[in-house]
Amino acid sequence: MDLTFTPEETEFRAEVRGFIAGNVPKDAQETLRAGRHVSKDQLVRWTRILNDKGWSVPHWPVEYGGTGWDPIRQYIFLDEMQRAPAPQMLPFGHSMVGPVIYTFGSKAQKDRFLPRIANLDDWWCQGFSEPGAGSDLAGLTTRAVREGDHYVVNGQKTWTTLGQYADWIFCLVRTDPQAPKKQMGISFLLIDMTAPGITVRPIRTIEGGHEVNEVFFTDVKVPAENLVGEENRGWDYAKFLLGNERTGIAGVGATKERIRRLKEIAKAEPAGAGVVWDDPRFREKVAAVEIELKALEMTQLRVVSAEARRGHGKPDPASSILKIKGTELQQATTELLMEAIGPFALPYEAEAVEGRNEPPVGPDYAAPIAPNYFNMRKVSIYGGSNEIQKNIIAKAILGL
Amino acid sequence: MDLTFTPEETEFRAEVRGFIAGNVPKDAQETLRAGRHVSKDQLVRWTRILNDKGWSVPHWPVEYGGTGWDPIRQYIFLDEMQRAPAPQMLPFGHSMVGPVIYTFGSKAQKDRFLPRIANLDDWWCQGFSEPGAGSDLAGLTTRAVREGDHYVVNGQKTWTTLGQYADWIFCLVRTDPQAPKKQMGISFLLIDMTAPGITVRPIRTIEGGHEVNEVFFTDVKVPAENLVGEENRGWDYAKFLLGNERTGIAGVGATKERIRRLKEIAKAEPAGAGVVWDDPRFREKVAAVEIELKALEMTQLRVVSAEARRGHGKPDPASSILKIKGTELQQATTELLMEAIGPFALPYEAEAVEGRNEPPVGPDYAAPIAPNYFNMRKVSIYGGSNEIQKNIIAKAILGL
Amino acid sequence: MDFDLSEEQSLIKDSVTRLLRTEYGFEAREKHRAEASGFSEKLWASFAELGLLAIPFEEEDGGLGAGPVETMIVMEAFGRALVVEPYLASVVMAGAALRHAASPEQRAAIVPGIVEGSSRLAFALAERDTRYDLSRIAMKASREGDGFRLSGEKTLVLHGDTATGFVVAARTAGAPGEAAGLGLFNVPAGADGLTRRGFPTQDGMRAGELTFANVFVPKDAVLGDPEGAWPAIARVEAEVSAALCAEAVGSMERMVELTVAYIKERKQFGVPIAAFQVLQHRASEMYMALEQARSMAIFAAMNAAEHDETARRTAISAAKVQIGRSGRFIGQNAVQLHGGVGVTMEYEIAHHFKRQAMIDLAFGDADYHLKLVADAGGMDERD
Amino acid sequence: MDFDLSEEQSLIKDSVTRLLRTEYGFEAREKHRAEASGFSEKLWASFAELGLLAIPFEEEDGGLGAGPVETMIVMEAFGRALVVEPYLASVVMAGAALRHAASPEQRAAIVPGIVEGSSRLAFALAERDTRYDLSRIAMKASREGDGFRLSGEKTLVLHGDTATGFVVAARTAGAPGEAAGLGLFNVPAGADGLTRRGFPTQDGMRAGELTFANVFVPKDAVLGDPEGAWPAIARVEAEVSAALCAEAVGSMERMVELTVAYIKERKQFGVPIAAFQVLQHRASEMYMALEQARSMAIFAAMNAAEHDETARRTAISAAKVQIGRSGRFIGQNAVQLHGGVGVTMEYEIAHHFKRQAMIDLAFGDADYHLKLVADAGGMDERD
Repeated sequence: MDLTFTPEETEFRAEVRGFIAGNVPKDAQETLRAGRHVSKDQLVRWTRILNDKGWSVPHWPVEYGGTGWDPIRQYIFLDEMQRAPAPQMLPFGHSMVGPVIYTFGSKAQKDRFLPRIANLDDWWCQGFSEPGAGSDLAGLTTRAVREGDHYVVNGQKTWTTLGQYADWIFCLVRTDPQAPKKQMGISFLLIDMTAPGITVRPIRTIEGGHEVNEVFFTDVKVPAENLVGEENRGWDYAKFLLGNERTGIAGVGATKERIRRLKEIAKAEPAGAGVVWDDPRFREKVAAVEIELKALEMTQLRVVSAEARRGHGKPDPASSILKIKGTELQQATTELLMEAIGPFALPYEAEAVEGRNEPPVGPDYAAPIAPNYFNMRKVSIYGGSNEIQKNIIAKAILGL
Repeated sequence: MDLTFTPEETEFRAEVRGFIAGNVPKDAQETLRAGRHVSKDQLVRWTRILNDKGWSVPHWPVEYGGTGWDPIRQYIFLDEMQRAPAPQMLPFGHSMVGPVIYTFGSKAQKDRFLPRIANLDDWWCQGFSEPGAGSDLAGLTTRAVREGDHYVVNGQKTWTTLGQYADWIFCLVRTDPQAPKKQMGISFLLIDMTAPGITVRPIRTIEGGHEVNEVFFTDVKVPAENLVGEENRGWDYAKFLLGNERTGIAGVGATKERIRRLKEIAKAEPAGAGVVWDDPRFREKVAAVEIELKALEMTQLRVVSAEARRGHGKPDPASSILKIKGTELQQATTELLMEAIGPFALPYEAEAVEGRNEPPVGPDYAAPIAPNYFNMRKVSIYGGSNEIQKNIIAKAILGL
Repeated sequence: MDFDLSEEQSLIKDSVTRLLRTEYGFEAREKHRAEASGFSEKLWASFAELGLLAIPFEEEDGGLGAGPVETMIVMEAFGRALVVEPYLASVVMAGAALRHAASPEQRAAIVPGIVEGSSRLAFALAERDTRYDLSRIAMKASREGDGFRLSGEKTLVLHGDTATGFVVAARTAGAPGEAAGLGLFNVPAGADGLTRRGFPTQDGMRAGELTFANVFVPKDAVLGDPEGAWPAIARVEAEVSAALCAEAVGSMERMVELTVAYIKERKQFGVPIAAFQVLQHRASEMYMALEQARSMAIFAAMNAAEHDETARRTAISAAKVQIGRSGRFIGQNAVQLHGGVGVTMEYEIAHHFKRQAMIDLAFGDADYHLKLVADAGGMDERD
Repeated sequence: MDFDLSEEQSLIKDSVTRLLRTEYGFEAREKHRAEASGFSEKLWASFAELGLLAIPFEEEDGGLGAGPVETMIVMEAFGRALVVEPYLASVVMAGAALRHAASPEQRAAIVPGIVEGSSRLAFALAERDTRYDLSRIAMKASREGDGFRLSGEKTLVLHGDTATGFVVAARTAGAPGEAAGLGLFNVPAGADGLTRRGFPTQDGMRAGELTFANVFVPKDAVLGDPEGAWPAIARVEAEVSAALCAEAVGSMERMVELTVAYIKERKQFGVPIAAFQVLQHRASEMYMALEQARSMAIFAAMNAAEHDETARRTAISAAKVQIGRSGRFIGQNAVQLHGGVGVTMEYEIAHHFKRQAMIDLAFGDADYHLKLVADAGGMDERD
């Protein structure tokens, strides 16, 4: 048992830190530091810088553009990305459909899609959830009927994150409604968002932003070559995909960065004769979060280290802890920001998270705080709600 | 809506307070103030003083020795008893079997038992729980077989509180194992603890005390006249009994008294250059408990007031809130006492709760604190665990 | 001790409830918000007709002479419906300032306009550095002849964008943080030198920033002692906080109701999600948090008019602690149990969640008030 | 970064685990406790044979030269079995005092006896007013010739009733609360003027009160600088705290295991209570609390030997916070899920619950350490 990073790992961290510091677009970094969302353009620019370096899809196999880093290096890379802060890769191409394509896709699919994902030439979105099927994903009803060399798709997907920018959507569709189990009649289709019959309707989220969408399919023709793997085996690929998105799920680095910002604001915001940070009780609340975060970081390292030992690709049910604790701390830090800013959480700027035009009401760091607190309620709901994660721990780890 | 006590209610409170202050045995009061248990003798003496005054069973019908007080006066009386502090009546005769007897018992049973309960001439204990039936009370297996003019009882009861002192035990026994529902074959028997075939085995509880027992029945003969009500209707009487023990379940007065003691100790116990109470964070934790307690007190008054309006005897499912919140605060205050006393919680005195002989290790108020913390874990388990209470709220109030 | 409503109180409750049932569904509310002033002038007129605008004022001033319990009843109903009209800002808050500071002549001049709905005052109190300490006011009122000149900035003035006038707190003496030296001034919205910028708030209402550039206030617009307004400000704070507690409870009650209904209806894995015990218990805990909050809103109403400042502050602080905690617990879990739809603008629940957050941060959040209670030695030193 | 055990570490773990499996079931433990010294002398000899008593000492002193990770392994196993032998008091705590304060000659004279099991030292540190601030020592050591005279009282000395000797902290200069002016002294249990009173502890072990009436300590029994022992005391505190964290984790692990087994087996309403989702989630939360605690026990072991005092203290404090909170959560819920049997002496779970409570209160409870972390500016100022 050696509980320190090796000199090589420390050196690697320094290299990553240096590269990010020297190359991340400064405007994007500022945007993130202010607690705002990066634009599509900022994300694309940064992805291409990383791709030029060969680091845009580090966890992929080397033959498809990956780095060959072990899980600990991947962890360090992600941690540095979150702490810099640098824009994080959206998961949809990078961690979701990319690995599905290189694992189950045809040669043609790999050749066509993977390089464009690595360079963010194609913006992907996810078509899994449906209005009637949230946590019960396999209850989906979107139909795909094979007609000659294409499928005809009808139905509706929802919670499609950033679908308004998407070039492609990967969908779970029902191809065999008569299958004996509902999981058995599902296929995995790649669909061009410009295909006739697709309509995207924005859903305004709680904080007022446009982050998710409904996507409607009316007689959409999808070439059969866009089926991934075998027909009616889509559920297997979906399970692979969902079990794959593990590293960084806890968001430790991002939470550290948010705590940095929290301290900065608490040291600036007036309270009584001094500032918010003067209150020992406030500092204790921050310290309590930092301690839990340190514990989570250690837990994450243990999971990553076990993964390194066990070999890639087997999802560890312990990663449910990372999801639950990680999202709890993400939420706790947004709550502390609310507490720090106090009454100046009240003004609503329509452009608070995306950027703004008018002079602010109150301090200029105030505007994104309430929207982020509101918006961050989603993290304990999505990606398998925290209740579902507790079911997983009970069943898969404790045998209950 | 008038949110103050009426002058008559205030006057009543003063009368009760005065009577308790002038009459409660001082040794018993000291024992309680030190966080220790009163002895059987102390309890008997105080009960008889109250009975002479006509106040030992205030909630009973006047014809059996009750006072005729409305629920608010009963609440005030109990609150003053807890805050004095004065020894509280044990529920077993007073609130459990007493009301069952005067509601469902025969004239002979009423004449024989009720006056002796009011004067604590008979010490009663409860024979409901069995090793295999905790929260699932109706799963009991103790058998009573009718043979001529008596029943023959075989089986085992457990968690029999203070059964070591008891003259009588009231038991749920199975008289019809063939009944279509398990609730339908149960009867309610009054059993003389001196009857041959009864063995009492002490259970040592977590803090080292002897508070509960197992009671074994081997061919115990019970005269048929000791059956309450009808054979096989015992479940109805048990439900009545369990729904009856509402007033004071929250223990608001006792928790107030414990907070008083907590503050006293925190102001005495050295910490750093001063005392524990100097720490603003500690004071905040106490204040947080006091606020919740104030809320609970108001909630209790609302329940009591609604009961006064609705008439006696209909249990209010909202009293599950009183049970849950009340026990949470009982436990929280014992935890704060642990925090206040700190390292001096460590020494174990065999007689810590009952009284002691040796000089103490550390301050003389330390010894009962840890045992009380340990022992108080029971309150969220017994009387329908807090999980069961949440089921009740979900079902009976929210319709889930 | 009697928790039943009197006949008059039942009447108020019934009439408000009836009005809101017909006029204040979730979609109607969105329409009210979309009007130019950020609320419905028509409904404001209905409030006036029902006498709601008259509730806290003395009968001699044209009011109903009712008290904190009646305000609690109205605010609770408003909380359920997430009413965006400026009742809290104008009737409760500015109204309390008038009641506690203005002379009989001033009240006779001002209150009837409020009661009939033609004037809507706002209370301009907070500044950049005020946070939760209302004595921390820097804005200067300098004597000029019989009157005063006001200069400085006010912010976060609830409904300050559309108010017809303002009660303005400004300093005639002393320094920020001192209770002494504060005065209250009645300033019409159109006063020379007064400019304002309106902005929307996170919870779907509106507020304003005010800039006073040497605004003249004549003698008869000085409300009470120009150096001794603190006791009045403290009473306003207590009353508005108690009203906020009641509003929060109404909103919590609605959230519990919506959540229970939602989980009964929403199916996953072939059963209503209400079948899952974890969600049943969560709902039970939400219900408990609601009832504890309701108890403390009543406690706040009981103590809002308490004369002893320390006792009043401690009681109100205790209520704010409970309301803040219950509101957060219920709000967060209501959203969680709604799942995805809980974090959209399209469902009512998110709007309650946001309102709860803003109520907690208004006049001091739960932990701020916990500190005040602790500093006062706790809850039960007195009896 | 590698969380696997080395071969030597695996060996230690296996041998301890094997020994405890055969010798330390719940009933065997009750027997060990019932022996005259409050623990099993026979097992102590087995610990010596296995080399456990040698773990932290340098090889040149007859030890194994192992570090905090090896201590963590042993203490975790001890925590699972609720070992009552004085390993923590003697090997970890008094041992650390010797390692950090004694001269090579003193170590050569004392350590071999510890390693072979014939001498069991205890560390006499706490006094009536010490609480969690170990600099708050009042007991006087007055110079007399080459040596010192000790007068005063020590309390809560773990296993002080049966120790063969003591490391005693006393003040040669300065006032309680000052780090400077403290010395450490090696005092045999039979020293003239030293009396002791033993007492049982809540968690089934034993401790003692010591009275020093002018006890003479010769020069060669002064451990290190008689005015400069603070750095050694601080290191002892860090190491014993880290060891306690590991012990707590072992006990938590056992509680989770026992609770999961219990709810699978215990039937109510015709089904195992593990069928109730609320209990499943509670068990999951206990498991999470365990894993977070385990992570911080590792973190404590990583930092126990850190040279920078501030960094070390902050890390240890953070671990104590997590361990205290996890231990309380797991302990309380383990008891709750066991129902009635959870609050009896007859089941193992209650004993773990009590041990957790005592670990939390040893060397500072969770909230005390939270304050220390906050006062140090939090966790992440350094990198």
